[in-house]
Amino acid sequence: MTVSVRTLFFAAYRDLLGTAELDVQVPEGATVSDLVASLRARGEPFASLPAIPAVAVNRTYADPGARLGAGDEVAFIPPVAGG
Amino acid sequence: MTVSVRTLFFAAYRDLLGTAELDVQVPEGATVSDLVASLRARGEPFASLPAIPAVAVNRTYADPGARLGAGDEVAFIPPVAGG
Amino acid sequence: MIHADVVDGPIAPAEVLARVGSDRDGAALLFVGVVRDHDGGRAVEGMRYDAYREMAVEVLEAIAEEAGERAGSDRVAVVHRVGELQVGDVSVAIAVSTPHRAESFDAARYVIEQIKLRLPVWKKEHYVDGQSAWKDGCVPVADGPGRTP
Amino acid sequence: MIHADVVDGPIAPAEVLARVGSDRDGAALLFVGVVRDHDGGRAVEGMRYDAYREMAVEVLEAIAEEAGERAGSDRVAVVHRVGELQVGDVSVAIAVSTPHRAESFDAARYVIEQIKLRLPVWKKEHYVDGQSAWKDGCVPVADGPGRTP
Repeated sequence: MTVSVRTLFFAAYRDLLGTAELDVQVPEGATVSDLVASLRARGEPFASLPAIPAVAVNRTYADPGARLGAGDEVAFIPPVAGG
Repeated sequence: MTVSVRTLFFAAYRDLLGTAELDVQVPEGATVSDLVASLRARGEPFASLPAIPAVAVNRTYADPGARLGAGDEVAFIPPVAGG
Repeated sequence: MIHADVVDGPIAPAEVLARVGSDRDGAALLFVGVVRDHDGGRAVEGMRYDAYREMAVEVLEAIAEEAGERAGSDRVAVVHRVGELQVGDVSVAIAVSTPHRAESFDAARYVIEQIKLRLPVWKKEHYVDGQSAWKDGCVPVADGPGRTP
Repeated sequence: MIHADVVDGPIAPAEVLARVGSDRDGAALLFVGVVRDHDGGRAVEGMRYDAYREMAVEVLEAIAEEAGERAGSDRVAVVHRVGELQVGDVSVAIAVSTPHRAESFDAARYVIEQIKLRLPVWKKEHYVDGQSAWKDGCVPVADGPGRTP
Protein backbone atom coordinates (compact mmCIF):
# COMPACT_ATOMS: atom_id res chain seq x y z
CA MET A 1 0.00 0.00 0.00
CA THR A 2 1.27 3.45 -0.87
CA VAL A 3 -0.14 6.88 -0.15
CA SER A 4 0.30 10.10 -2.02
CA VAL A 5 1.87 13.19 -0.44
CA ARG A 6 2.33 16.63 -1.93
CA THR A 7 5.89 17.94 -1.74
CA LEU A 8 6.69 21.64 -2.04
CA PHE A 9 10.05 23.20 -2.84
CA PHE A 10 11.06 26.79 -2.17
CA ALA A 11 13.82 29.22 -3.02
CA ALA A 12 17.17 27.48 -3.57
CA TYR A 13 15.51 24.03 -3.62
CA ARG A 14 13.06 25.19 -6.25
CA ASP A 15 15.94 26.54 -8.33
CA LEU A 16 17.83 23.28 -7.85
CA LEU A 17 14.96 21.02 -8.91
CA GLY A 18 13.36 23.33 -11.43
CA THR A 19 9.98 22.56 -9.88
CA ALA A 20 7.79 24.03 -7.15
CA GLU A 21 5.79 20.94 -6.28
CA LEU A 22 5.55 17.24 -6.88
CA ASP A 23 3.13 14.51 -5.88
CA VAL A 24 5.07 11.57 -4.48
CA GLN A 25 3.97 8.04 -3.56
CA VAL A 26 5.36 6.75 -0.28
CA PRO A 27 4.69 3.47 1.58
CA GLU A 28 2.02 3.74 4.27
CA GLY A 29 3.71 4.61 7.56
CA ALA A 30 6.72 6.19 5.83
CA THR A 31 8.56 8.94 7.70
CA VAL A 32 9.89 12.27 6.51
CA SER A 33 13.33 10.62 6.33
CA ASP A 34 12.00 7.87 4.12
CA LEU A 35 10.51 10.44 1.75
CA VAL A 36 13.75 12.40 1.60
CA ALA A 37 15.75 9.22 0.95
CA SER A 38 13.44 8.10 -1.83
CA LEU A 39 13.66 11.50 -3.51
CA ARG A 40 17.46 11.62 -3.24
CA ALA A 41 17.59 8.11 -4.73
CA ARG A 42 16.17 9.52 -7.97
CA GLY A 43 19.62 10.87 -8.79
CA GLU A 44 20.45 14.44 -9.76
CA PRO A 45 19.20 17.03 -9.18
CA PHE A 46 17.28 15.38 -6.31
CA ALA A 47 20.48 13.80 -4.96
CA SER A 48 21.70 17.33 -4.20
CA LEU A 49 18.94 17.91 -1.63
CA PRO A 50 20.35 17.75 1.91
CA ALA A 51 20.13 14.35 3.59
CA ILE A 52 18.34 15.97 6.56
CA PRO A 53 16.59 19.08 5.27
CA ALA A 54 14.28 21.19 7.42
CA VAL A 55 10.77 20.09 6.54
CA ALA A 56 7.28 21.28 7.41
CA VAL A 57 4.39 18.84 7.35
CA ASN A 58 1.04 20.53 6.90
CA ARG A 59 2.67 23.89 7.66
CA THR A 60 4.34 22.84 10.92
CA TYR A 61 8.06 22.13 11.25
CA ALA A 62 8.49 18.37 11.63
CA ASP A 63 11.22 15.99 12.79
CA PRO A 64 12.78 13.53 10.34
CA GLY A 65 11.01 10.74 12.19
CA ALA A 66 7.51 12.22 11.74
CA ARG A 67 5.14 9.77 10.00
CA LEU A 68 3.35 10.80 6.82
CA GLY A 69 -0.27 10.18 5.92
CA ALA A 70 -2.24 10.38 2.71
CA GLY A 71 -2.59 13.92 1.40
CA ASP A 72 0.03 15.45 3.67
CA GLU A 73 1.70 18.61 2.41
CA VAL A 74 5.46 18.24 2.90
CA ALA A 75 7.47 21.41 2.33
CA PHE A 76 11.25 21.38 1.96
CA ILE A 77 12.49 24.49 3.74
CA PRO A 78 15.90 25.93 2.84
CA PRO A 79 17.56 28.03 5.56
CA VAL A 80 15.11 30.87 6.17
CA ALA A 81 16.06 34.53 5.80
CA GLY A 82 13.05 36.73 6.48
CA GLY A 83 13.03 40.18 8.00
CA MET B 1 33.24 91.27 47.92
CA THR B 2 30.10 89.51 46.77
CA VAL B 3 28.93 88.46 43.34
CA SER B 4 25.43 87.98 42.03
CA VAL B 5 24.15 84.64 40.73
CA ARG B 6 20.80 83.85 39.23
CA THR B 7 19.02 80.91 40.84
CA LEU B 8 16.23 79.00 39.09
CA PHE B 9 13.66 76.72 40.68
CA PHE B 10 11.59 74.11 38.88
CA ALA B 11 8.61 71.87 39.49
CA ALA B 12 8.27 70.88 43.16
CA TYR B 13 10.91 73.44 44.23
CA ARG B 14 9.05 76.18 42.43
CA ASP B 15 5.82 75.14 44.14
CA LEU B 16 7.63 75.05 47.47
CA LEU B 17 9.16 78.51 47.17
CA GLY B 18 6.41 80.14 45.18
CA THR B 19 9.04 81.60 42.88
CA ALA B 20 10.76 80.58 39.65
CA GLU B 21 13.93 82.60 40.01
CA LEU B 22 15.86 84.74 42.42
CA ASP B 23 19.05 86.80 42.21
CA VAL B 24 21.29 85.95 45.14
CA GLN B 25 24.50 87.58 46.42
CA VAL B 26 27.23 85.15 47.39
CA PRO B 27 30.81 85.75 48.55
CA GLU B 28 33.38 85.62 45.78
CA GLY B 29 34.67 82.04 45.54
CA ALA B 30 31.52 80.57 47.10
CA THR B 31 30.57 77.02 46.13
CA VAL B 32 27.23 75.50 45.22
CA SER B 33 27.08 74.15 48.79
CA ASP B 34 27.62 77.62 50.20
CA LEU B 35 24.77 78.97 48.10
CA VAL B 36 22.44 76.19 49.17
CA ALA B 37 23.35 76.70 52.84
CA SER B 38 22.78 80.44 52.63
CA LEU B 39 19.37 79.94 51.03
CA ARG B 40 18.32 77.33 53.59
CA ALA B 41 19.41 79.71 56.34
CA ARG B 42 16.65 82.10 55.27
CA GLY B 43 14.15 79.89 57.07
CA GLU B 44 10.96 78.47 55.59
CA PRO B 45 10.13 77.75 52.84
CA PHE B 46 13.82 77.80 51.82
CA ALA B 47 14.80 75.60 54.78
CA SER B 48 12.76 72.81 53.14
CA LEU B 49 15.09 72.64 50.15
CA PRO B 50 17.30 69.53 50.34
CA ALA B 51 20.71 70.05 51.94
CA ILE B 52 22.36 68.57 48.85
CA PRO B 53 20.03 69.15 45.90
CA ALA B 54 20.97 68.31 42.33
CA VAL B 55 22.11 71.56 40.76
CA ALA B 56 23.05 72.68 37.27
CA VAL B 57 25.43 75.59 36.82
CA ASN B 58 25.10 77.24 33.45
CA ARG B 59 23.04 74.27 32.22
CA THR B 60 25.51 71.56 33.24
CA TYR B 61 25.04 69.33 36.27
CA ALA B 62 27.52 70.43 38.93
CA ASP B 63 29.01 68.99 42.12
CA PRO B 64 28.31 70.64 45.47
CA GLY B 65 31.92 71.80 45.54
CA ALA B 66 31.76 73.64 42.22
CA ARG B 67 32.74 77.31 42.56
CA LEU B 68 30.38 80.05 41.45
CA GLY B 69 31.23 83.16 39.48
CA ALA B 70 29.43 86.41 38.77
CA GLY B 71 26.37 85.95 36.59
CA ASP B 72 26.25 82.16 36.87
CA GLU B 73 22.86 80.56 36.35
CA VAL B 74 22.28 78.04 39.13
CA ALA B 75 19.28 75.77 38.65
CA PHE B 76 17.86 73.66 41.46
CA ILE B 77 16.83 70.39 39.85
CA PRO B 78 14.24 68.21 41.59
CA PRO B 79 14.36 64.49 40.70
CA VAL B 80 13.77 64.42 36.94
CA ALA B 81 10.92 62.49 35.32
CA GLY B 82 10.97 62.99 31.57
CA GLY B 83 9.90 60.55 28.92
CA MET C 1 -5.97 42.97 18.34
CA ILE C 2 -3.01 40.77 17.39
CA HIS C 3 -2.41 41.38 13.68
CA ALA C 4 -0.11 39.41 11.38
CA ASP C 5 0.01 39.45 7.62
CA VAL C 6 2.11 38.80 4.55
CA VAL C 7 1.55 41.33 1.77
CA ASP C 8 2.63 41.90 -1.81
CA GLY C 9 2.53 45.68 -1.91
CA PRO C 10 4.31 48.47 -0.04
CA ILE C 11 4.07 48.56 3.75
CA ALA C 12 3.06 51.83 5.43
CA PRO C 13 4.84 51.68 8.82
CA ALA C 14 2.62 54.39 10.33
CA GLU C 15 -0.42 52.24 9.61
CA VAL C 16 1.16 49.28 11.37
CA LEU C 17 1.94 51.49 14.37
CA ALA C 18 -1.65 52.75 14.33
CA ARG C 19 -2.86 49.17 14.91
CA VAL C 20 -1.44 49.18 18.42
CA GLY C 21 -1.84 51.53 21.35
CA SER C 22 -4.45 51.83 24.07
CA ASP C 23 -5.20 54.14 26.95
CA ARG C 24 -3.35 51.86 29.32
CA ASP C 25 -0.15 51.81 27.26
CA GLY C 26 2.62 54.28 28.04
CA ALA C 27 4.97 52.93 25.38
CA ALA C 28 4.72 52.01 21.72
CA LEU C 29 7.50 50.72 19.55
CA LEU C 30 7.77 50.39 15.79
CA PHE C 31 10.56 48.42 14.17
CA VAL C 32 11.06 48.71 10.43
CA GLY C 33 13.25 46.44 8.32
CA VAL C 34 14.47 48.05 5.13
CA VAL C 35 16.39 46.80 2.09
CA ARG C 36 19.85 48.30 2.41
CA ASP C 37 22.37 49.01 -0.31
CA HIS C 38 25.03 46.57 0.83
CA ASP C 39 25.46 43.13 2.35
CA GLY C 40 28.60 41.26 3.26
CA GLY C 41 30.65 43.91 1.50
CA ARG C 42 28.73 43.69 -1.79
CA ALA C 43 26.68 46.51 -3.29
CA VAL C 44 23.00 45.53 -3.42
CA GLU C 45 20.36 47.09 -5.65
CA GLY C 46 17.34 45.01 -4.69
CA MET C 47 16.01 41.86 -3.15
CA ARG C 48 13.38 39.28 -4.01
CA TYR C 49 11.46 37.89 -1.06
CA ASP C 50 9.80 34.50 -1.55
CA ALA C 51 7.55 32.88 1.04
CA TYR C 52 5.74 29.68 1.81
CA ARG C 53 2.86 31.98 2.13
CA GLU C 54 0.15 30.00 3.91
CA MET C 55 2.64 28.80 6.49
CA ALA C 56 4.33 32.18 6.79
CA VAL C 57 1.05 33.81 7.81
CA GLU C 58 0.49 31.11 10.44
CA VAL C 59 4.05 31.39 11.80
CA LEU C 60 3.83 35.18 11.89
CA GLU C 61 0.59 34.92 13.86
CA ALA C 62 2.19 32.46 16.27
CA ILE C 63 5.20 34.73 16.77
CA ALA C 64 2.98 37.76 17.39
CA GLU C 65 0.92 35.78 19.91
CA GLU C 66 4.04 34.62 21.71
CA ALA C 67 5.39 38.15 21.81
CA GLY C 68 2.12 39.38 23.22
CA GLU C 69 2.15 36.71 25.92
CA ARG C 70 5.70 37.65 26.89
CA ALA C 71 4.76 41.32 27.03
CA GLY C 72 1.40 40.86 28.69
CA SER C 73 -0.15 42.78 25.79
CA ASP C 74 -2.48 41.92 22.94
CA ARG C 75 -1.34 45.02 21.05
CA VAL C 76 1.09 43.47 18.58
CA ALA C 77 1.08 43.96 14.80
CA VAL C 78 3.49 42.58 12.23
CA VAL C 79 3.44 42.79 8.45
CA HIS C 80 6.00 41.18 6.14
CA ARG C 81 6.25 41.99 2.46
CA VAL C 82 7.15 39.57 -0.34
CA GLY C 83 8.06 40.09 -3.98
CA GLU C 84 10.64 42.33 -5.62
CA LEU C 85 11.92 45.14 -3.39
CA GLN C 86 14.35 47.97 -4.06
CA VAL C 87 16.86 49.62 -1.75
CA GLY C 88 14.90 51.66 0.77
CA ASP C 89 11.74 49.55 0.54
CA VAL C 90 10.27 48.32 3.82
CA SER C 91 10.37 44.52 4.09
CA VAL C 92 8.87 44.18 7.56
CA ALA C 93 7.17 46.39 10.14
CA ILE C 94 6.55 45.38 13.74
CA ALA C 95 4.57 47.42 16.24
CA VAL C 96 3.92 46.74 19.92
CA SER C 97 2.42 48.77 22.72
CA THR C 98 2.60 48.04 26.44
CA PRO C 99 2.04 49.88 29.71
CA HIS C 100 5.82 50.17 30.30
CA ARG C 101 8.70 50.56 27.86
CA ALA C 102 10.81 47.49 28.65
CA GLU C 103 8.08 45.12 27.46
CA SER C 104 7.69 46.96 24.16
CA PHE C 105 11.40 46.72 23.43
CA ASP C 106 11.52 43.06 24.43
CA ALA C 107 8.45 42.07 22.45
CA ALA C 108 9.47 43.85 19.24
CA ARG C 109 12.92 42.34 19.50
CA TYR C 110 11.41 38.90 20.04
CA VAL C 111 9.30 39.23 16.90
CA ILE C 112 12.18 40.19 14.62
CA GLU C 113 14.51 37.54 16.06
CA GLN C 114 11.88 34.84 15.68
CA ILE C 115 11.20 35.97 12.12
CA LYS C 116 14.86 35.42 11.34
CA LEU C 117 14.78 31.99 13.00
CA ARG C 118 11.47 30.53 11.88
CA LEU C 119 9.59 32.45 9.23
CA PRO C 120 9.51 30.48 5.95
CA VAL C 121 10.71 33.41 3.87
CA TRP C 122 13.77 33.60 1.66
CA LYS C 123 15.54 36.46 -0.01
CA LYS C 124 17.53 36.56 -3.18
CA GLU C 125 19.88 39.49 -3.24
CA HIS C 126 20.41 41.29 -6.53
CA TYR C 127 23.86 42.81 -6.61
CA VAL C 128 24.86 45.92 -8.49
CA ASP C 129 27.26 43.78 -10.53
CA GLY C 130 24.29 41.92 -12.03
CA GLN C 131 24.62 38.71 -10.02
CA SER C 132 22.00 37.33 -7.65
CA ALA C 133 22.18 34.88 -4.77
CA TRP C 134 19.96 33.40 -2.08
CA LYS C 135 20.99 34.82 1.23
CA ASP C 136 22.21 32.41 3.88
CA GLY C 137 19.81 31.94 6.73
CA CYS C 138 18.77 29.94 9.76
CA VAL C 139 17.70 26.32 9.82
CA PRO C 140 14.37 26.20 11.64
CA VAL C 141 13.93 23.54 14.30
CA ALA C 142 10.92 21.33 14.82
CA ASP C 143 10.55 21.44 18.58
CA GLY C 144 8.20 24.35 19.09
CA PRO C 145 9.07 28.02 19.11
CA GLY C 146 12.59 28.89 18.01
CA ARG C 147 15.09 30.28 20.40
CA THR C 148 16.70 33.69 20.29
CA PRO C 149 20.38 33.23 19.36
CA MET D 1 21.38 64.62 10.85
CA ILE D 2 21.18 64.30 14.63
CA HIS D 3 17.96 66.05 15.64
CA ALA D 4 16.84 66.94 19.17
CA ASP D 5 14.09 69.29 20.21
CA VAL D 6 11.65 70.24 22.94
CA VAL D 7 8.25 71.29 21.63
CA ASP D 8 5.00 72.70 22.97
CA GLY D 9 2.58 71.21 20.47
CA PRO D 10 1.61 67.67 19.45
CA ILE D 11 4.35 65.33 18.21
CA ALA D 12 3.81 63.47 14.93
CA PRO D 13 5.77 60.23 15.40
CA ALA D 14 5.85 59.47 11.67
CA GLU D 15 7.62 62.78 11.08
CA VAL D 16 10.24 61.92 13.66
CA LEU D 17 10.76 58.54 11.99
CA ALA D 18 11.04 60.28 8.63
CA ARG D 19 14.08 62.19 9.93
CA VAL D 20 16.15 59.02 10.01
CA GLY D 21 16.89 56.36 7.42
CA SER D 22 19.45 56.11 4.66
CA ASP D 23 20.28 53.70 1.86
CA ARG D 24 22.84 51.99 4.05
CA ASP D 25 20.42 51.34 6.90
CA GLY D 26 18.57 48.04 7.08
CA ALA D 27 16.80 48.87 10.34
CA ALA D 28 14.84 51.79 11.72
CA LEU D 29 13.24 52.01 15.12
CA LEU D 30 10.68 54.42 16.51
CA PHE D 31 9.90 54.56 20.21
CA VAL D 32 6.90 56.55 21.35
CA GLY D 33 6.14 57.50 24.95
CA VAL D 34 2.47 58.12 25.61
CA VAL D 35 0.49 59.43 28.58
CA ARG D 36 -1.28 56.40 30.00
CA ASP D 37 -4.45 56.25 32.05
CA HIS D 38 -2.92 54.89 35.24
CA ASP D 39 0.19 55.11 37.37
CA GLY D 40 1.04 53.35 40.58
CA GLY D 41 -2.52 52.06 40.78
CA ARG D 42 -4.14 55.50 40.42
CA ALA D 43 -6.34 56.54 37.52
CA VAL D 44 -4.69 59.36 35.56
CA GLU D 45 -6.45 61.79 33.27
CA GLY D 46 -3.53 63.95 32.21
CA MET D 47 -0.05 65.16 32.90
CA ARG D 48 1.76 68.48 32.93
CA TYR D 49 5.34 68.37 31.67
CA ASP D 50 7.62 71.19 32.82
CA ALA D 51 11.17 71.63 31.58
CA TYR D 52 14.28 73.66 32.19
CA ARG D 53 13.96 74.26 28.55
CA GLU D 54 17.31 75.68 27.43
CA MET D 55 19.14 72.96 29.31
CA ALA D 56 16.72 70.24 28.23
CA VAL D 57 17.44 70.94 24.56
CA GLU D 58 21.18 70.74 25.23
CA VAL D 59 20.88 67.52 27.23
CA LEU D 60 18.64 65.97 24.60
CA GLU D 61 21.21 66.84 21.93
CA ALA D 62 23.99 65.33 24.03
CA ILE D 63 21.99 62.14 24.58
CA ALA D 64 21.23 61.83 20.87
CA GLU D 65 24.90 62.35 20.00
CA GLU D 66 25.97 59.72 22.51
CA ALA D 67 23.40 57.27 21.16
CA GLY D 68 24.65 57.90 17.65
CA GLU D 69 28.24 57.26 18.71
CA ARG D 70 27.25 54.01 20.36
CA ALA D 71 25.33 52.92 17.28
CA GLY D 72 27.84 54.18 14.74
CA SER D 73 25.04 56.20 13.15
CA ASP D 74 24.26 59.88 12.80
CA ARG D 75 20.61 59.04 12.11
CA VAL D 76 19.07 59.78 15.49
CA ALA D 77 16.06 62.02 16.16
CA VAL D 78 14.34 62.77 19.44
CA VAL D 79 11.53 65.16 20.28
CA HIS D 80 10.09 65.75 23.75
CA ARG D 81 6.88 67.62 24.37
CA VAL D 82 6.12 69.90 27.31
CA GLY D 83 2.90 71.47 28.59
CA GLU D 84 -0.47 69.94 29.40
CA LEU D 85 -1.03 66.50 27.91
CA GLN D 86 -4.03 64.19 27.99
CA VAL D 87 -4.17 60.39 28.09
CA GLY D 88 -3.04 59.11 24.70
CA ASP D 89 -0.92 62.16 23.89
CA VAL D 90 2.65 61.50 22.78
CA SER D 91 5.20 62.88 25.25
CA VAL D 92 8.36 61.73 23.48
CA ALA D 93 9.33 60.17 20.16
CA ILE D 94 12.73 58.67 19.42
CA ALA D 95 13.85 57.42 16.01
CA VAL D 96 17.10 55.73 15.04
CA SER D 97 18.30 53.98 11.90
CA THR D 98 21.36 51.77 11.53
CA PRO D 99 22.71 49.19 9.09
CA HIS D 100 21.79 46.32 11.44
CA ARG D 101 18.93 45.94 13.89
CA ALA D 102 20.77 45.43 17.17
CA GLU D 103 22.25 48.93 17.07
CA SER D 104 18.84 50.53 16.47
CA PHE D 105 17.34 48.76 19.47
CA ASP D 106 20.33 49.61 21.66
CA ALA D 107 20.46 53.26 20.63
CA ALA D 108 16.74 53.93 21.06
CA ARG D 109 16.80 52.23 24.43
CA TYR D 110 19.82 54.32 25.43
CA VAL D 111 18.01 57.53 24.54
CA ILE D 112 14.90 56.78 26.58
CA GLU D 113 16.87 55.52 29.59
CA GLN D 114 19.10 58.59 29.56
CA ILE D 115 16.05 60.84 29.28
CA LYS D 116 14.71 59.27 32.46
CA LEU D 117 18.08 59.72 34.19
CA ARG D 118 19.20 63.16 33.05
CA LEU D 119 16.68 65.24 31.16
CA PRO D 120 15.58 68.25 33.26
CA VAL D 121 11.89 67.59 32.75
CA TRP D 122 9.25 67.01 35.39
CA LYS D 123 5.72 65.75 35.25
CA LYS D 124 2.78 66.52 37.43
CA GLU D 125 0.18 63.81 37.23
CA HIS D 126 -3.46 64.83 37.29
CA TYR D 127 -5.54 62.05 38.79
CA VAL D 128 -9.14 61.31 37.97
CA ASP D 129 -10.01 62.02 41.62
CA GLY D 130 -9.01 65.66 41.09
CA GLN D 131 -5.67 65.55 42.89
CA SER D 132 -2.30 66.26 41.28
CA ALA D 133 1.26 65.34 42.25
CA TRP D 134 4.79 65.62 40.93
CA LYS D 135 5.96 62.23 39.87
CA ASP D 136 9.00 60.77 41.60
CA GLY D 137 12.07 60.63 39.45
CA CYS D 138 15.81 60.20 39.22
CA VAL D 139 18.45 62.40 40.81
CA PRO D 140 20.86 63.37 38.02
CA VAL D 141 24.57 63.09 38.75
CA ALA D 142 27.25 65.58 37.90
CA ASP D 143 30.01 63.34 36.60
CA GLY D 144 29.31 63.24 32.90
CA PRO D 145 26.74 61.17 31.08
CA GLY D 146 24.33 59.27 33.29
CA ARG D 147 24.40 55.54 33.48
CA THR D 148 21.70 53.12 32.46
CA PRO D 149 20.28 51.56 35.64
